[in-house]
Order: sequence, then C-alpha cells, then structure tokens
Amino acid sequence: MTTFVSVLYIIAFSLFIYGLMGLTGPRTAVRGNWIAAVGMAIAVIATLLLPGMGNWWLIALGIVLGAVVGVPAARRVKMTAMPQMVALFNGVGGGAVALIAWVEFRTTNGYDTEPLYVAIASLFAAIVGSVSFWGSNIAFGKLQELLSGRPITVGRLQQPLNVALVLAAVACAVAIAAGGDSEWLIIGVLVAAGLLGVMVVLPIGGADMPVVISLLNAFTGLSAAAMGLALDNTALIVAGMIVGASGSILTNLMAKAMNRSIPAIVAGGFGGGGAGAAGGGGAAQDRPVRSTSASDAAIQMAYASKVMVVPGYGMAVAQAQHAVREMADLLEAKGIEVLYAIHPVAGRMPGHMNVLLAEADVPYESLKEMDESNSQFPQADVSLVIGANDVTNPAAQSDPNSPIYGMPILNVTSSRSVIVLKRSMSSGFAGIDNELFYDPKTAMLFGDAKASVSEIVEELKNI
Amino acid sequence: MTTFVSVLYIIAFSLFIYGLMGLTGPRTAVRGNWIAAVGMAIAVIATLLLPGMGNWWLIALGIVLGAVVGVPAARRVKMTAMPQMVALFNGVGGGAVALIAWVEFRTTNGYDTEPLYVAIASLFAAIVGSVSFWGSNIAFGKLQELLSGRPITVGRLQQPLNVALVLAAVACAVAIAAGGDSEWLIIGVLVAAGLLGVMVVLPIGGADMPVVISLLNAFTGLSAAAMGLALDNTALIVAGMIVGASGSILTNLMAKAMNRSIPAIVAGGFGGGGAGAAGGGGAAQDRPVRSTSASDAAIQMAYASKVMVVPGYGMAVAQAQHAVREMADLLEAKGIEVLYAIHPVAGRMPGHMNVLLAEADVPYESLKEMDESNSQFPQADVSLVIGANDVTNPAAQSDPNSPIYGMPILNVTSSRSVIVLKRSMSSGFAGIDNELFYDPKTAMLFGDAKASVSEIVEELKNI
Amino acid sequence: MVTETPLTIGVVKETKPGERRVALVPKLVQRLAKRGLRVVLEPGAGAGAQLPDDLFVEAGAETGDAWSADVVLKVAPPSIADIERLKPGTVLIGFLAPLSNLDEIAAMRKAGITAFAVESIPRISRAQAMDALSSQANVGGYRAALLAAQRLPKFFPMLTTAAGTVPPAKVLVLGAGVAGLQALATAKRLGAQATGYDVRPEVAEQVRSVGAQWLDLGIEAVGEGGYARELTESERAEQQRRLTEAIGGFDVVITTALVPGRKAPTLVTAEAVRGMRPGSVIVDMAGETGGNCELTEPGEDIVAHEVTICSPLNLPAEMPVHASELYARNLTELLELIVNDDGRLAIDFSDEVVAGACVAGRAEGVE
Amino acid sequence: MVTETPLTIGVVKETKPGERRVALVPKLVQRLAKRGLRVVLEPGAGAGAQLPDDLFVEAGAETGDAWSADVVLKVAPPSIADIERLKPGTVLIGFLAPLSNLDEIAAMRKAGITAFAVESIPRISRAQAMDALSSQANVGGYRAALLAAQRLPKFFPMLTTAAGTVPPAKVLVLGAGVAGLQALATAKRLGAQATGYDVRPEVAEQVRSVGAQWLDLGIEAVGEGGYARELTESERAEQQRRLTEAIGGFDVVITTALVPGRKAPTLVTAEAVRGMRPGSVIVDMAGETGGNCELTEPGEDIVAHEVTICSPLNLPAEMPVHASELYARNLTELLELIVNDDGRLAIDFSDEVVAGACVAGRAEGVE
Amino acid sequence: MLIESLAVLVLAGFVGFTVISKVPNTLHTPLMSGTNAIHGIVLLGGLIVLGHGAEGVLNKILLVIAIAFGTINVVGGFLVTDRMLAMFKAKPEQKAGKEVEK
Amino acid sequence: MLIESLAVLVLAGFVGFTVISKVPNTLHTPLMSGTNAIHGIVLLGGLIVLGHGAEGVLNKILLVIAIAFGTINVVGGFLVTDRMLAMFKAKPEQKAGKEVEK
Ligand SMILES: NC(=O)c1ccc[n+]([C@@H]2O[C@H](COP(=O)([O-])OP(=O)(O)OC[C@H]3O[C@@H](n4cnc5c(N)ncnc54)[C@H](OP(=O)(O)O)[C@@H]3O)[C@@H](O)[C@H]2O)c1
Ligand SMILES: NC(=O)c1ccc[n+]([C@@H]2O[C@H](COP(=O)([O-])OP(=O)(O)OC[C@H]3O[C@@H](n4cnc5c(N)ncnc54)[C@H](OP(=O)(O)O)[C@@H]3O)[C@@H](O)[C@H]2O)c1
Ligand SMILES: NC(=O)c1ccc[n+]([C@@H]2O[C@H](COP(=O)([O-])OP(=O)(O)OC[C@H]3O[C@@H](n4cnc5c(N)ncnc54)[C@H](O)[C@@H]3O)[C@@H](O)[C@H]2O)c1
Ligand SMILES: NC(=O)c1ccc[n+]([C@@H]2O[C@H](COP(=O)([O-])OP(=O)(O)OC[C@H]3O[C@@H](n4cnc5c(N)ncnc54)[C@H](O)[C@@H]3O)[C@@H](O)[C@H]2O)c1
Repeated sequence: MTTFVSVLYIIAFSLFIYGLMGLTGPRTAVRGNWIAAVGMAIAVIATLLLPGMGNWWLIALGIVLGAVVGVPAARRVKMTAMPQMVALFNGVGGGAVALIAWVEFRTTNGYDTEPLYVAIASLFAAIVGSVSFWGSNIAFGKLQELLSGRPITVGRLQQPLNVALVLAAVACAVAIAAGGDSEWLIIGVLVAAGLLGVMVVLPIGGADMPVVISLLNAFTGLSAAAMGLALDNTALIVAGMIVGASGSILTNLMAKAMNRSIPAIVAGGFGGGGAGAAGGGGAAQDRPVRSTSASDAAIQMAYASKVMVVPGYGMAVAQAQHAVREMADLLEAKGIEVLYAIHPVAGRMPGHMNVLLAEADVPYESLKEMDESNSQFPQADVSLVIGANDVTNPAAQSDPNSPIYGMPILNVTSSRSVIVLKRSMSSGFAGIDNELFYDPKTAMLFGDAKASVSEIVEELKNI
Repeated sequence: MTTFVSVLYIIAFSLFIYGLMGLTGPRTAVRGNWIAAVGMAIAVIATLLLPGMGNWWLIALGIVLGAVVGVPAARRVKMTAMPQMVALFNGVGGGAVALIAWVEFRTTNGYDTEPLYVAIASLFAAIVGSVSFWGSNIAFGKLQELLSGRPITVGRLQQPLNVALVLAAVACAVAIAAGGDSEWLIIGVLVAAGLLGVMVVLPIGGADMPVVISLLNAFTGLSAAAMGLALDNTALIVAGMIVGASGSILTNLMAKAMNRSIPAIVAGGFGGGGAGAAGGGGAAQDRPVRSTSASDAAIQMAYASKVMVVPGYGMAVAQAQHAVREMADLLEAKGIEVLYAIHPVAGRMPGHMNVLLAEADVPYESLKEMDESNSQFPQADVSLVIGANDVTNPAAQSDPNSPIYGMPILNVTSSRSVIVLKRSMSSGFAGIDNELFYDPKTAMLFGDAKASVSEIVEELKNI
Repeated sequence: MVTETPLTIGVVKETKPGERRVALVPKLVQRLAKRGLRVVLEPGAGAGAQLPDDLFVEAGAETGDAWSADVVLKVAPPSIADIERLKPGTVLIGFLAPLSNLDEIAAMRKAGITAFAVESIPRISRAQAMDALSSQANVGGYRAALLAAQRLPKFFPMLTTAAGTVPPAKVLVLGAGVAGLQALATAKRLGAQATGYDVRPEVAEQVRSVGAQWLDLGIEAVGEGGYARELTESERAEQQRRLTEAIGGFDVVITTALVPGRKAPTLVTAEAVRGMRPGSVIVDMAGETGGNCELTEPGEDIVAHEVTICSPLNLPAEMPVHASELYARNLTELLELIVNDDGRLAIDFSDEVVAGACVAGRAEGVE
Repeated sequence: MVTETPLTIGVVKETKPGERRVALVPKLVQRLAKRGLRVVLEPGAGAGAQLPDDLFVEAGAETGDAWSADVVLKVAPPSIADIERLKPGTVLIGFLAPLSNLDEIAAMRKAGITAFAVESIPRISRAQAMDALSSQANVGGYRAALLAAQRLPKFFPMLTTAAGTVPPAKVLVLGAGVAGLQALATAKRLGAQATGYDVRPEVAEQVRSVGAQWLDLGIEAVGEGGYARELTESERAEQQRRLTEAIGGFDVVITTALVPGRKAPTLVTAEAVRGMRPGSVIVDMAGETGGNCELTEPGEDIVAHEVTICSPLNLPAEMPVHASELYARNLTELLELIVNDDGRLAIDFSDEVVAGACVAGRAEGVE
Repeated sequence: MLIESLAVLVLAGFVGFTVISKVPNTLHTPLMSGTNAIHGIVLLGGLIVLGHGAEGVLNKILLVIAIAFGTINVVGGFLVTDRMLAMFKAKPEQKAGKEVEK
Repeated sequence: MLIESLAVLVLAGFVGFTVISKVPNTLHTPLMSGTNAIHGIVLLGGLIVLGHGAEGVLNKILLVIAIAFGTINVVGGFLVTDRMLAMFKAKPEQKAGKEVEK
C-alpha cells in the first residue's frame, strides 16, 4: 500500500464523516449524501491505484454487473418500496463480505500464513456478513410480500434451533482458527450463520422490520470493519466502524421512536418473550395505531405548505392555546399557511375555542368555520388535531347507531396526513371510539397537549 | 511499546473523549472532568509500565515538583483569578512540549537518525509549544495585573517585527530539518518562537484575553499531537488532536459570543487592523456596556433561586407577554421563584402591564406593586428588565435636574444581577440616558424583546 | 303526518313586553324559500332586532297575517290570547315552557295545535344545532357577566397605576352549565378572577378549561341527561352553609343553577348577602323559576344589605340581533327536520328529537 | 404661605346630581392624620361610593361642617352656591374646569379662595401620582367600552357555535389618549377587533402595544405638552371625509378626542352615522365639550339613523368605589405637596406643579 | 499494526456515535440508507483480493460476485438515499413556485 | 507507521470537532480549562524520553522541568476545572437546603 493511496483513504473517510454529519439535518442531507458518494469514489479509485493490481477484466466485469443491476433498481423502485430496497442493498453488502472472507480462507489455506487476529477478524466478518445477507433477504421478502408479513415461527423449537445454529457457526470458526483448513469448515460457518439470519428474521412482524433492517445494517458495517482489520485497510476499518457505531445508535433511536426495545424485538425473533408484532405504544385497543414523535410532527409540518389546526376540548383542558399560537408563528415564519378549523361544538361551551384562541391572540382571519374548513382540508398537507375527538369522528357520518350520528364533522382525513395530539386512546364527550385514530393516514402523538405542542415548538426551532 | 500499554492508551483516550462529552452540559460536567482525569492517570501509569523505563528518581522528582506546585496553586486560587490560572497551566504545558523537543534534538544529534517526518513534527512542536508558553505567560501577567491590561505595542514596528520573528523561527527549523545540527539552531527556534508569543499577546486588550487563552490552548494541543507523531505515541496524538480541534471550535464559539472575530483579535496582536480592546457589541455610547447572550441569560436564571421580571413599554411593543409567561413557566418548573415587578407607570396607559400579563394568564399573585417589589429585589438573584427604561432609571432619585426627578423607581440594582432586554441604547419616554445600563451589575441583551425572550426560552429547554 | 301543499311559515311579532328577539332572520328566509316554503311576516316583527320588514321581503318573505300560517315560529311562550289566534292544525314552534305553562299547553291541545317546545329537544349530539336552550343561555351568560361588570362600582381587571393599585374583582359563578361557563369566560376575559361552582363534579375540568378556578364544596348531585338532580334536604342545608362561608370573599356572584321543571335551588341565602361587602353585585339568572338567591325579586334590581341584586328575566332579549340570529338558526334546523325537501310537512314521531320536542298534538296526531 | 396650626381638611358631599364619587377615602384619612391633619367629613359624603360615615370615623375623621375647613377637597367643579359656603382663605382642591367655568373661578378669586385645579397639574413624570385626569380617564375608558358592549345588540367576541358563527364586533376608538387606550384594551379583552385612531402619530405604536390595530388616515397634529393641537379647517374637512368612509365598517365607535380648552373636534359627522349599520353604537366621551359626534346630545342616549349614540358626561361616577379611591390618592399626593410634615400649609409657588395647578388665589397670595 | 488499527477502530466508533447522537425521526430511513451505502466500502475488499491475483475459477467467480454485490450496495445505496432525500428538497421549491403563480 | 498515525490524527480531529459543536457560553471557561488539562498528556512525552535513558545533565534537567511542567498542567488543570464546575453543582443543593429551612 503506497503512502499516496493511504492519504487518499484518509481523505475518503473524512468525506464519509463529513457527509454523514450533513445527513443528520434535513437541510444539508442531500449534499451530505453526495459528499459521502464522492468519498466512496475516491476510495475505489485509490484502491485501483494500488501497485500490483491485476485481473482488470474481472474487476470491470464485477463492477459493470453491479452497476447494471443496482442503478436501474435504485432508479425505478417506487417510493413505497424503498424500505425493501434498502434491505436488499444491505444484504448484498453483507454477502460481499462473506464471499471475500470465504476467498481469503481459500487463498490462505485456512489462514495458515496469517496472524491469529486476521483469522479471527475474517471469520467474524464471515459470520456477521452471512447473517446480514440472509437476514436482509428475508426482510426484503417480507416487505415485498413475497413472504407473509406476519411472524413465521417454528413454534417451541425456535429457540433451541437458533442456539444450535449459533453454536455450530462458532464451533466451525474455532476449528479454523485452531488450525483446521478443511473447506467444509468455512462452508459450515457460512451456512450456519446464513440459516441463523433466516431463522431470526422470519418470526419478526412487519411493524418491527425497519428496526431490524437498521440492526442488520449496523452488523454489515461491523463485518466490513472486521474485514478491514483482516486486510489491514484503514478505509474499510473506519467506514465499517462508523457505520457500525452510528447504525447501532440509529437502531436504538428508531426503536425508541416506535416505542419498542431492541432486545424485545430480537428476543421475539429468537423465540423468546411474547412481545407481539404490532406497533403502537400502549394503545388500550387491540387494533394497531401508529404513534409518532414531536420531532416527526415538527418536520412533517415544517415541510408542508398548509397546516390545518383542529382544536378541541383537550386543548382547553391543557390550556395549550399559547403554545399553539407560538407553533403557528414559527410555521408562518417559514412561509407555511396555518388555519384553524373551528367546529361549532368543539369544547364544552359555545364559542369555547374562540375564547381561548383570542386569549392567545390568534388573528380572527385564521379561524375557519366548519364548512370552509372542510373545503380547505383537501389542500392541507397536515391536519393537526389538538385534543379534539368527537368533532372529527367519521362515525357521525357512517354509523347510524352512533350517538353522534347526524352531527356534522370536520373531515380531517381529506387532508394529506393527520396528526392527533391526545393523552391516550380514551374517548371524548360522546364516549365512543374514533375510527380516525386507526386510519393509515393518522399518526398519534400521545401526551398532554400543552407538553406535546411545546415539544413540537422546540423541534421546529431546530429545523 | 507493548500491546498491553497500547490497549491502555486506547482506553485512556476513550475516557478523554467520554469525559469531554460530559463537559459540554452543566449536568454531566463534573463527572466528565473526573472521567478525563481517570483517563490521564491510566495513560501515565501505562507509560511507566513501558519496558526499559529508567531514571525513576528523576521522574519521581519531576512529578513531585509538579504536584507540589500545581495542587496548592489550583486549590487556593480565588474564583476571580481562575482565568489567569488557566493561562498559566496552559503555558507550562506548552513549555513542556518545547523542552521535550529540545531534548529530542539533543539526544538524536539534530534528528540525524530519525525520518524526516519526525524532525518536522518535533520542530513544529517546538515552535508552537514555545509560542504557547510565552504567550500564555504574558496573558497571565496581564490578567494578574503584573502587566498593564491595556494593549501594549511597539507602534508601527509591530508588524514587521512579528513577521521577522516568524521567518527566523522557520528558517532555523528548516536548517535543522535540512541536516543542520548546531545547538544554536534549536535555541534560535525556541527563542524566536518565544519572542513571537510575547509580541503577539502583548498588544491584545484585557477583554479579548479569554479568546486568546483558548486559542493558545488549542495550539498547545496541536503541539502535543505533533510531539505524539514524533514519539509515535497514540495517546499523545489523539489527546493532543482532540484538544486542538475542540479548542479551535471553542475559540470560535467564544469569539462569536463576544461579538469578536478571531482574525481581528490576532490581527490586532499582529499589529494589523484597528480593532480596539473594549467589549460590548455595537453600543451607540462611548461608555462601555456589557452585553450578554440569550444562553448566558438562560443559565444565569436557571441557577438562580429567585428571578424578578420587570416589564415595561418595550414588552408591550414587542407583544412579548406570551413568551415571558412561557419563560416563567420553565423557570418555575425548575423550582425557581418568579415574580413580576409592576411599576405604576410602566407602559403608556394606567394598568398597561396588567392588561398584557393577564392576557398571558400570569397569575395575579405573582404581580408585585412597586413598594413590595423594592423590598423583594435584594433577595433576587436576577432582575430581568424587559423593555423597561425610565421606571428603572436611578436618575429619578439622584439627579434633581432630570425630568423624571422625584418619580419613584424600581431599584433593580439592589438585586444580585440585572439583565436588560432592549433593542439599542436609545432612551425611553422621558428621553434621557439611563445609568443602570452602565452599572457593572448590568448585562444588556440587545434585540427585540419577544425574540430575545424566545431565545432564552429555547436555551432554558436545553439546560 | 304529511301535508299536501308547501307550507306557509308565519313569523309573528312577539307580544311579551320587552321581548326584542324575532324567531326568524332574513338570512334564513332564503334557506327556507329554497325548499318552497312561503314565509309570512307579521309587519314589524323584526324591528326589535334591528331587522326592518324590507330586509325580510328582499330575502323572499311576504308580510301578512302570520298567525294563520301553517307553521308559526315564536320566541317567547305564547299567552292564551296568542294561542286563540292560531287556526287548528297549526304547527307551533318556540319556547313553550311546557313544564310550567301548563294552562297554555292545555289550551294548545284543545285548539288542535301541534306544538314543539325547543326546551324539550333532547340534548343529544345530533340535535345540538337545534339547541335553543344552549344558544340563548350562551347569550345570557355573556350578558350576565357584562351586567355584573356594569353594576359593580369597581374595576373587574387588576390595574397598577400611578394613583394606586386596584386588585382584580372576584367573580363567583354558581352553576356552570352553558350560561355559567360563558359567564366565567367573559368575566375572566375582562380580567376578573373567576371561580366556578356546580354540583356536577365533571364540570370542574370544564371550568378550568375556560381558565377559571373551581370551588370545591364536596357536594355532588348528578341527574339524568347531563342535568343536575335536585338536592336532598340535608344536602341543601350543607351546601347553603358552605356557600355562605365562601361567598363573603367575592365581589360578584352570578347564579345560573337550574333543575329542569323545578323551582331553582336557593344557593345564596339572605345571610350570605349580608356577609358580602357593600357595593357587591349578585346577578341571578334563575329568576324565572324563583331565583337562586333568597332575596331575589324576579325581574327587579334591588339593593339589599348594600348589595345590588339583579334578576334579569330575559337577558338574551337585550342582545336581540345575535340572539335572534342564533335562535332562528336553531328553529330552522328543527323545521327542516319536520318538513321534507318539497316543503311539505313530514313529521316522523319515531325520531327521538321530534318526539321529545312535541308537547302538544301528538296524541291527536294525524299519523 | 404657612399657617400656624395643623389644618383641617374638609371632605364635602358632592352637590352635582349623579356625582357618586367622594374626594377622600378612609384608607387615606389615616395617612393624613399621621401628619396631624384633622379630617372633617360632611355626613353622608361617602355614601355614593359605598363608604358609610363610620368607616371614615374609624379611620380618624370626624363628621361636621366640612365646608368651613381650611382645605376643602371636592370632586366635581363647585357651583357658585358651593363657593359661597367657603370661608375666605380656604384652599380648594378638585376638578375646577378652569378653562370653561370662568364665572366660578372669578367667584373664587373674589371670595379670597386659593384654588388648585387638578386638571391644570402639568403632565410631568413627577406629577403622575397626582394626575387625576389620567386616573379618571382610565376609569372612563374602561366604562365606555363596557357601555358600548352593553348597548350593542351583538356579541363583542367572535363565537363559533352549533347555531352558527358570530363574527367579532369591530370597535373603533377615536383619540387614543389615556381613556382611548384603556377603551381599546378593554374592547380587545372582550374579544372585539379593536382599532385606534389619533392625530398624534407616535400613538400608533402605543395602540399596537395594547394589541389593537392602527387606523392610518395620514393626518398629523401634534401640540404642546403631549396634547394634540386643534386642526386647521382644511385638515378637519379632510379628516372628516376619510373618517366617514372608515366608520361605516365598524359596529362601535368610541370617541375620546379632546383639545384642552376648546370645543371637542367633530370627528363623526351625521353622514358617517347614517353610513353605519342599524343597531351600531357610538359612545361619545367628549360630550362635556360638545361631543366628537355631530349628533351627540350631551348627557343623553339617543337613537339616530338606527344608531345608538350615548354621551355619558360622568362615566367615572358610575364606578364610584375605585374612581374615588384613585382620585383620593391623587388629591392626597397633591395635598402633601402643599402641607409640611407638621400639617401646616406650606405652599411653594416656585414648584412648577403647584404653580401650574393654582388657578385662583396666587395673585392675592399670602407670600 | 493491529494496535494502531484498533485505535483507529475505537476512534471511528466515537465519530459514528457522536455524529448520530440525535436525529429527527423523519430522517431515520434516509440516514439508514446513507450509512448502508457507506458500508458498500466492502467493495474495496473484493478489489484488493481480486486485484492482487486470486487464483482458481471458484475464487474468481466468488470475487466477481462479491465485487458486483459491493457495487450494487454502493451505487444503489447512494441513489436510493438521494431519492428519499429529494422529498425534503422539493417542498420549498414547490412553494416558491406557488407564490409566483399567485 | 506515519500513515496510520495520520489516520488517527484525522479521526481524533473529527471527534474533537463533533463533541464540541454547541455548548452554552457559561461553560466555555470550564470547558477550556478541561481541554487544557487533557493536553497535559505531554507529560507522557517527558516520561518516555527521560525513562528511556536520556544522558547528560542538561538533558536531565530539561526533562525534569518538562515533567514538572506537564504535571502542573495535568493536576492543576483538572482541579481548577473541578472547582469551576462546583458552581453548577452547588446551586440546587443550596436551594434544597433553603427549602428545608422554611
Ligand atoms: N361546544 C359545546 O357547546 C358543547 C357543549 C356540551 C358538549 N359538547 C360536546 O363536546 C364534544 C366536543 O368535541 P371535542 O372534539 O372538542 O372534544 P372531545 O370529543 O370531548 O374530545 C376531547 C379529547 O381531548 C383529549 N384531552 C383531554 N385533555 C387533554 C389534554 N390535557 N391533552 C391532550 N388531550 C386531552 C381527550 O383524550 P385523552 O383523554 O386521550 O387525552 C379527549 O378525547 C362534542 O361531543 C360535543 O357534542 C359540546
Ligand atoms: N403608564 C402610564 O400611564 C404612562 C402614560 C404616559 C407616559 N408614561 C411614561 O412612560 C414611561 C414608562 O416607562 P417604561 O420603562 O415602561 O418605558 P420607557 O421608559 O418608555 O422605555 C421603554 C423601552 O423599551 C424599549 N423597547 C421598545 N420597543 C422594544 C421592543 N420591541 N423590544 C425590546 N425593547 C423595546 C425601548 O428601548 P429600545 O428602543 O432600545 O428598544 C425603550 O427604552 C415613563 O416615563 C412614564 O412616565 C406612562
Ligand atoms: N350534548 C350536547 O350536545 C349538549 C348541548 C348543550 C349542553 N349540554 C350539556 O348539558 C348540561 C346542562 O347545561 P345547561 O346550561 O342547560 O344547564 P341548566 O341551565 O339546566 O343548569 C345550569 C347549571 O346549574 C347547575 N346546578 C343545578 N342545581 C345546582 C345546585 N343545587 N348547585 C349548584 N349548581 C347547580 C347544573 O349542574 C348546571 O350545570 C351542560 O353540562 C352541557 O354541557 C350538552
Ligand atoms: N408624562 C406623563 O406622566 C403623562 C401622564 C398622563 C398622560 N400623558 C400623555 O398625555 C397625552 C394626553 O392624554 P389625555 O388622555 O389626557 O389626552 P386628551 O384627553 O386631551 O385627548 C385624548 C386624545 O384625543 C386626541 N385628539 C385630539 N384631537 C383629535 C382629533 N382631531 N382627531 C383625533 N384625535 C384627536 C389626542 O391626541 C389625545 O390622544 C397622552 O398621550 C398621554 O400619554 C403623559
């Protein structure tokens, strides 16, 4: 490895890091991604500049093959199919690591000539890479609905089987490290690890998939770092480790945002704990609801053109009107139109919402009556329902047996997305369940309305 | 270097980083500092475990000497003398680097046996270390008032002289790297660099000193990293570089908070630009006023027990009442008592403040009349004056020629500190200047009252 | 029952003294006209609410003998004389006070009139748009707070001025139904320290939700349909005792406590009035059913123990423009429930709203 | 001039019909008593402000012939008959209307009375605590907004209810001095859309600072001492034209525009009134000097072009408790300026406040 | 060699950790996809092993596949991330457009 | 050797950069003091050079001084930082104390 290539590697990973920093904010993300891509290009070119490179045609073949498959796939995939695409890309990365490890084993005659740490790193890469490859493929299959999205288990056998697979893979690896050089040993490692990947991901439900993909992503990173150790390649070490570390944190953040714990998810896959598959944090109902976070609500609104605020009795109880006004001010400062949809019977007294919003100095022109609101919703990107319930309940139109049947409602679902702020899944004045909360367009932000809005305000300031 | 020591080094610098992360928040700072200290202990012990160590008595002598001087100095120094202490500690660190570089030169016969990069790194360390040592000592002298705090220059000669010193140091260093091994060369490097440090810091005024110390701190870090390169010691490289990088950013942040630019400060020292010494951002008056930032105001209040809010006409103009209420809520949530001192003629209409604060739902019990307020100020840690001016003007009591002479005022200066929020230094209704703004207890936070209070709110949320 | 031709809707001039509201406003005449309904206006019916006849005519109404229309819309309960002016078979809609004006109801039955009392509309979600009790109580609550502010020889809001500081007035609202909540909100807006009290415990949250405080006396009495029940003798005594204690600290007491069909509960005793500071004000909105204050003289403003006690009987009529507008909307919604799209009568007595509101004529119904 | 014995301070019963305020309140009797001053109360003087004689006596006053005290405190300008009841050398303090009640001022001079008119106190910072014009205008502004809310047959606040939505009332305040700003703030509090107008341009920021909007007609007229000057003929015509246009859009107009010592400017023409919606309300606070509205009949409530025009002449007297409290505080501050610590008269005519306030007796002064 | 690599490993871990300390939920997916693209760096491993002359058909086949896999990971990863992020960029432009229309 | 060290250097720079991205002004001084203490690590340089047998009196004297300097930097730095930070810890306790008094 020449000094020049090494310097290029340092430049490359610096660009990765710089790009990644950009990726953490919506404003700089696009640029960050391209900066990282430039880093990658530099790393690849640097590698090709290494003295003594050969097999040029094969290398070209591999790259062309990859590009021919990867570029159109990435270009054509539908927005909705993005998650499975990410899973697939992650999988092939892991696969590459596993294959390289295999070849290393073969070309070094079972690591005969290498120091022990190279063997260990390479075998670690093989195991983790194989798990990632197969696990990601299963994740892809489930998301693409080639496999059932529902948990698939082999029942009580799950746990012993998984343990057995882990032991098998490790046993083969130890045998190799101890000097074994039979090709079957490395195949044993790869197969056992691959089966493990399959078995662990199969039982995981669709809702948990994003977290699992992120976890596999972190794994692939770690396997790349291990491969870097084995090949003594700084670029691989740094890039792999960064992905491993940031991926772990990201996994953790995602799990938290979904109100799930990683151990619970993996345990589920491992056949342990009874944690089911559905998302939704602490919903009293059995049906799944989607819960969201203040920062997500903030971003969703920050990139909207029009936001409709739908206040209800909960806003009054929480006395959240001042915070709501502050939020609207921030949004308006970003050029976003904010209107208030006032239902005639929102609250507990005629004009209840008016009294509160006037106190918070919301301009009269922004308050829209029901009819006008209903004609505005279709143009709204986000409807923010703040402690309102009955006045948004579609049962009033659809269910003749409902006590509120016949009451006109605010058709929040005609807007592009709905965020509902309330403390729990409990019902409002009429004491009935609200279909709106289970609508796929709806995300629930649980908590006291004032606290939630204040959090959103804080997040908005950071955007 | 044994593997074991290297692993200890890795642990050590991990602890530095972890400790530094803690130091960035008030809650975790104390722990962070001790974690870093533990890292340092590990690094020292690891070094002593290196094979082939000798000269134990001398080592012990050095350490004991350092401890005997350092510990009591750190223990006894008065709170107000902290900045110069930091300068001194920084200086000795730089001095140590310079001395080691010198000895390295001597023991290797002018780096005869070493690769070029070692020579370069070592010489860089020598220059920067020497600049830091002498510069820090001058900073210490100025802060301790051994030297005049006012800028000291040699007039028009300053700039050419500094340039000459830079050239001399570099020339000697180049001569050494090119193979020269006369002891006078290294002494030339050290002396020229030292003089440079003296000459650059001497002309810098007292107000800019903290920024300069921080800059020298970052330099010392870089010199340590260079020394690490020369000695091939990971712990030195990492620790030095972390300090270099974080120190640079910190310097930048400090300069920004003081409304100064680093180039301007250094240029001042270098004999360029006419940038004066006094602080204060954009005050229209010639007399110095102390300006502060929202984050400082926030911290000051967050660690108070009692805050008095003094609203005036400016709060009304900015319609900042809602933001003020939010700020008070946050403070109260931290257990801090917040009271409002309402002057009878604050605003432009009888009861002006009441109308606004009632709109923001400030509880009646928190509003204090003038007499009661004046008896509360002495117990207050902070008085936050929001757009009030005449009603706090001590001229009403002291200057019989003032148009407001005889009007009773709010004695905000009897509280421990005062923060005044207004847009500029301009006067209020009565059209007269206000001594309060020049009081040493007072810090001005310039800007629209609503914007300033909102910023404070944001900062409070991060504490 | 379904009639053959589109109906005529009569908007009559109110006969009760001081009643300035009108049962229909021009805006809604148009809406009815669209269904083919003919609106006949008694000349001058809208004058009290600043609505000259021409505005009605412009909107599509005609002036004429409104009393002989198929459907007659009224605001205040009709007198016997009024009822005699109606032709048999007329549908009468308005406040009819069915629980107290028993003679009049009997007269309607005898005259073959189908009568819908807006106070009897069940308070279900669907019927909220017809809920005239709510809409008028809302006006009443607002006016009661204004009246109190006007009668109090002090400021409502707190004011710190060069000539001294004035503390905020303390306002207590007894009974936090629709009127009570609006009174609380209005007093609060004006800067008073507002406190609410009720026997239904769930109201505490509602009182706080308008920014007012809650006075907890520890007595609960929840009745049917969201209304309060009457208290037992001992509960009443206990309540009066505790209220008497509390009331002394307030500058203004607004009372709105009603129990449907019964005499209003006495909440403010003579002793409580004596305990109040001179110049204090009581606004008793329950005057019509005897008042919540022992000393109330319904319809009069008196001063007792240096406390002004107002008992306005018809607060909504003092704000006739908006009160009429809201009321007319309520009636229109109800009307649309008993009239089909062609403007013919189509009363469906199986509808709980219709059935609930009908106080005369159903038994003899055409069905 | 310095007297020998501690003074007696007379608090007289107001003679003007409808005047319910009193010039001193018990709280402040104590403060005066501390200086050795004797307070003599005319029996029943405090009755209108809910202050029975015993409260004064408890605080240290005595009842008796207040008119023959050394210093007589009054609220409303005294009649000639009142002045005749004073003994020569008496110091009289109160609203004296020195610019309009010229006969009375002459009578005082003739009777050898030293008179201080609170309206003449210069408006400097130090004198703010004595500024009775401000304190009473503050009360007046608040009452004017309340009065308008009471007379308007509509809601002030916007309300979205099941029976329809009511838009907020639009309130225009002409003249944004102390009374105007308070009227704006009060209307805004009640939920109205408040807009202010004045000829002094610096007032725009003040109007916005109470949360109201500013009506910019582009006419400026800044006078002396923070007051407005009279407009020229052409300016006035222009102002009236533009105002007439603007006023049609408002439900309520409250006028407070005064130019010291002159007839109030006519801001609302008869044409403007005709342009308003039926039921609208004008509250003219400038009635005493002829009114800001062409159709105003000072002291009367009239209806013209279906617009209610109220011209209350003494709004502060409608809220006597707090109005008296604030006024008494103003007088006490002034009194303390002309009385030394031993309770003896010590008038320093070189003090600009004293000199400014003195409207009779100085020339003949004892100095 | 190993030791210096370990130091690099640990430092890289810290970098990863500190950079992704708190990101908004909405960026989770693009961020995951972005880091995903970065570990496509394994491509380098394939290049080095193949470039330095792996022998044997199976080895060569395996390595070509590995390189193809790595390339897919890299190009696909960056492209998909870019498309996801386009959502964030598009909005403001769209809005600007709207304003012009008015 | 140099190259791996450079990689370490760059990574350490990133770590320093990302950690100190935004700190409140009031923490600037203690933070500066804390980083100051960390670069007392130069002590190690002195230890290594002296420990591995520097010859000559001047060399020894210089190194002893260097070690003393380094030690001062380390112990003084951490102690002073701790004292500065005590201000932040003290307040809440003090307040708690007050409440008990009442
Ligand atoms: N306006 C009137 O005149 C009037 C009068 C009487 C009755 N009503 C009736 O009241 C209802 C009004 O509908 P609405 O949608 O406004 O209210 P709603 O249906 O009663 O729902 C209010 C919702 O707010 C949530 N909430 C309560 N406190 C909260 C807090 N602190 N933070 C966040 N959320 C909170 C509650 O859910 P969680 O508990 O899960 O937080 C509840 O589901 C209608 O049914 C109407 O018929 C109206
Ligand atoms: N209350 C009454 O009845 C009444 C009536 C008439 C007159 N006055 C007189 O008014 C004065 C009241 O005293 P005060 O202390 O309340 O007010 P003040 O002395 O007039 O001072 C107000 C200050 O607020 C600042 N300010 C204005 N707009 C601001 C904004 N948007 N953000 C931040 N600051 C802003 C101004 O400074 P910048 O321009 O630098 O920001 C100004 O110095 C007294 O002199 C009193 O005599 C009172
Ligand atoms: N679902 C709907 O659509 C709807 C519509 C309007 C009103 N409502 C509900 O109906 C309820 C009744 O409203 P209303 O204003 O017509 O009530 P109301 O006029 O019958 O009574 C006024 C208030 O007085 C209270 N009260 C009775 N006896 C009392 C006593 N001894 N002491 C103290 N308070 C006493 C009642 O609890 C009630 O709150 C309200 O809670 C309201 O929310 C529901
Ligand atoms: N410095 C102090 O201590 C102090 C104390 C009180 C009041 N003031 C100031 O004195 C000023 C006068 O207050 P006031 O309430 O006694 O005034 P005022 O009663 O004399 O007049 C009321 C308002 O009417 C306005 N006006 C006059 N002619 C007009 C016209 N043709 N069209 C429209 N508006 C017209 C005036 O500008 C004034 O704002 C106020 O600005 C107040 O701030 C100062």
